[in-house]
Amino acid sequence: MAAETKGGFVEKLQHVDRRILYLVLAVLVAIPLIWPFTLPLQVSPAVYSLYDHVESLKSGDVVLMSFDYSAGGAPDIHPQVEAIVRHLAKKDGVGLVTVGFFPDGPMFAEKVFWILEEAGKTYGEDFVNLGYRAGGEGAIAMLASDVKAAFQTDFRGNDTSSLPLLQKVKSARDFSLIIEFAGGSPGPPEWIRQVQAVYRVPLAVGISTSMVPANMPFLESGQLISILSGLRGAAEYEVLLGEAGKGSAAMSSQTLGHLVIMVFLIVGNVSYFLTRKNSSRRIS
Amino acid sequence: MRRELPSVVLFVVGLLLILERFLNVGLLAEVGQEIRTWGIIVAAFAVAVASMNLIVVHVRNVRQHKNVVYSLTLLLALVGMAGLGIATGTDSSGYKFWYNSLLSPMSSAMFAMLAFYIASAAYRAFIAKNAEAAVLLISAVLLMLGNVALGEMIHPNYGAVSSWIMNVPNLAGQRGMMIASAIGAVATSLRVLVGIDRTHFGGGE
Amino acid sequence: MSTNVGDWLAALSILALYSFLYKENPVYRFAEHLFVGISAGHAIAMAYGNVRDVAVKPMLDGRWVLAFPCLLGILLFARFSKKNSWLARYPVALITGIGTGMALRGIPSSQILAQLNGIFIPLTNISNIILFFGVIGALVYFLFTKEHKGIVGGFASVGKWIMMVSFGATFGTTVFERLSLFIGTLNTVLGDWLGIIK
Amino acid sequence: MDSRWRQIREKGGSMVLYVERLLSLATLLLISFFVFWGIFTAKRGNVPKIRRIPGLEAITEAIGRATELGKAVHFNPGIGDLTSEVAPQTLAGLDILTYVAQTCANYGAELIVTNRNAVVHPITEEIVRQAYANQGVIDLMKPETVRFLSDEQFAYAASAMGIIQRERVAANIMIGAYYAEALLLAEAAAQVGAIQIGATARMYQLPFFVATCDYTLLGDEMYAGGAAVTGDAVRLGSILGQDYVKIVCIVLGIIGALSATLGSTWLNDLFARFGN
Repeated sequence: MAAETKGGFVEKLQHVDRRILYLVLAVLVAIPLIWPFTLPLQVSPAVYSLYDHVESLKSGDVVLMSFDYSAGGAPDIHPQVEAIVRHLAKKDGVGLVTVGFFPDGPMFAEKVFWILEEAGKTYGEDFVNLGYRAGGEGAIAMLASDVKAAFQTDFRGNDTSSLPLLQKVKSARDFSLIIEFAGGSPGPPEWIRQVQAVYRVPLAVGISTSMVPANMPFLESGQLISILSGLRGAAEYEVLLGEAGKGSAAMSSQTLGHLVIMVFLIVGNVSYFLTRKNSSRRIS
Repeated sequence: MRRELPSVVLFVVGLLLILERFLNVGLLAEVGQEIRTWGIIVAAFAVAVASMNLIVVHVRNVRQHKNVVYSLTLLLALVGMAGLGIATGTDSSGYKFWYNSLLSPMSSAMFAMLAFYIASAAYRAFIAKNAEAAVLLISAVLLMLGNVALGEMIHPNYGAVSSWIMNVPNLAGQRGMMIASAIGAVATSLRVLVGIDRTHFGGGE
Repeated sequence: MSTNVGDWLAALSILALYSFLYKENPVYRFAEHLFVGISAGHAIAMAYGNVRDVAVKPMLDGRWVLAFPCLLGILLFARFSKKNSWLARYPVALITGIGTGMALRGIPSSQILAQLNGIFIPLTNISNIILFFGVIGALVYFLFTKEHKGIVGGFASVGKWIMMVSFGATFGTTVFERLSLFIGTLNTVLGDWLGIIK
Repeated sequence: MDSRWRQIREKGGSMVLYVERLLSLATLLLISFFVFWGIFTAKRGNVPKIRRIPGLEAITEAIGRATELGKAVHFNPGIGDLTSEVAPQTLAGLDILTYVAQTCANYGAELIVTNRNAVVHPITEEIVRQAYANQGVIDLMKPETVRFLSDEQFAYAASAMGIIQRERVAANIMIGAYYAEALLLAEAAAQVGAIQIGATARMYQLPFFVATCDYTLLGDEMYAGGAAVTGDAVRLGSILGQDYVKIVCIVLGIIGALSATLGSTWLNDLFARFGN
């Protein structure tokens, strides 16, 4: 009899309504946002490498940032942009050129310019938003070979030959550092084979977390100087910067969210094998 | 003639871009720049065509009185956003307002729903029925512990375990798959370049 | 509670879409069609900006040759007519030619040679040995004209198990990413709108 | 570049050929040679044989089980189209649909094909009708055998889940380009205890197929499966050519690793200098 009721309970466990599972996840992920608890966070060598690179920039250097992600993937990537731009804001005389090969790209670049303006930097002299170009890999190669030919007009309608910052830049070779933020394609492979392989400029990428494993070979081979892994990459950069931001705030929610999914995995597997053992015993 | 000439155009364009990379010839670099400029323009038109497809489908819905309210909503939203962007420029504060208060949050929500689908699938569908799935799920759990601070709670330098898994076995598998699929991609591109494969031209003679 | 209209629109549109998780309903379908329409509208606005900046403006400055790619672009619309949809093949030939050419010129050095160079490593420690035999094993697994028997079978199974670890890594990182997106929407609803996140 | 090449450069005799990219050019030519040679010989008659693919054999077993239980087989060729870069995956799905439809017609099992792409839908209808006609059981094909559900990703997934659970299908076969909606289909089929066979070359979706399906074709294995089922000489020849390139890579890998183990980095330097 005991086996039956145990089987009954386990069977009931398996046919829980999907919406209850959703509710459990939603509540447990929301709680730490309201009452955050801080957890130790190890900073990976790749994040140190990018931080040191930005820290070593001197007045007169120009950084290129490419925004190749959609609004859908932004919450996992955009906090990285805020953290790095906050670091750039502290570097006097360092210029920033932004571009995007996703239609959403330039919209997210515009969202971080207030950080630079607050540090006294001005559009045209210290930062420029070139805007969006369709055509993916072909357009990237076009930008890399001749920036002002690919973008005769910037995102705000100015003539690029009139912007002081852009007079210091002809091709990709004139950038001291390129950081590509990517959520899909075009992404790291396209930038590596059309820009890094040809112009040998230091290339770092800030990508959505699920793309990290597939791009690790590029980091190990030295084709990339750094990979920032989604929201955790932002949290790690914020630790080095000494300023908590969206990345650190989300880590406690991530921890509970992961706990929920791991418990579901374990319960799901245990109840599957229990019912299979019960049912197989019943049949034989 | 309708299938041969486009294939010749495709072959010449592709070959010129390949030669541009391997031959240090000034003329080739200029031709490459021109081809890429034309490519950006045609790719921009291609984006408009994809949206046009949407317009055709939903105008037909409205005409056939099939879910009229929803199709009208879609068409008005499309024309409104495109019109605003073209009229005031996509960098205007008005355009940014609608972008940041409707498009951005909604597209995050559409993808965020996948977190829920993974949770219910974790409960019901991710079962270690065979050895492959078992190895996959075990290494997934080991790495998930490392991605959030749970690992450090179990053992202070748990981080070293998960980063070793990421930097050695994971990297080996990813690198092997990268080489194999790169060879596959080159073979597929070669067949397209010389016109053996023509799926991109669609059906019809 | 925020008084900014933008926060209200953002939060309500998120909740309208999340209602699909409870049950498919008219509010969800309205929000979904609104979203699909706005995204398409945004794509058109950005594409228009490209044609204006890359073709029209330079043409007004004298580069009349750029009228030709515009014509090619317009030919793409021929796809909607049954009779002469073959005209659309010319712009498609240009775009596909560029895509094919860029891939063929870039893949060999960055995704084949540089990666092979990564396994010319001394087999003197356990990590290098796993790295080397993992890559060779994965390559052997993807041989399709050799049966997986004997030495080939052995390498293929080494490759398969190593790839299972790689899939485990992608599985775990996808969970992290999806949670980040959900947390992003919570920041909008609970933070910007309701203001209960400090 | 070592000094000799640099001298030539500096004397104004600019090299037409980028010396540091010689090996990359050689790699491209080598792959072209093997692929076109493979296609050429296959077209002339000696068509290569593809190795055993467990996922393919499982299809016959799954349809057999569905026939015994008197339940339906659900098939979907992915949600991709026929012109974008995922076209090869959709094509492989359609090749394997030919095999699935023939086996279902043979066993008399009930087949349900669902589609998300409006262009792919009529093609699947034609494939299933052709297969049933070849087996002389065209009457087995009902109007609802092949169904177009919706062109919107998640609306398609929601209604496909409904069909899988209402029909309590015994087998769920998903072969093609898949995105996040694959999880919904796999979960619905897992709940009704169906045998699941999945295949996609989208590497971000593959882990979820391995974790949910009984059999999974990994990445390019689906292309080999599609070519094997239809016996398409061009693609089989191309696969043979790619195999030879992989063998060259394996041999180079072994030579490089052995040299490095013995302390010499001649191959690393060769690749680094000429493989840009």
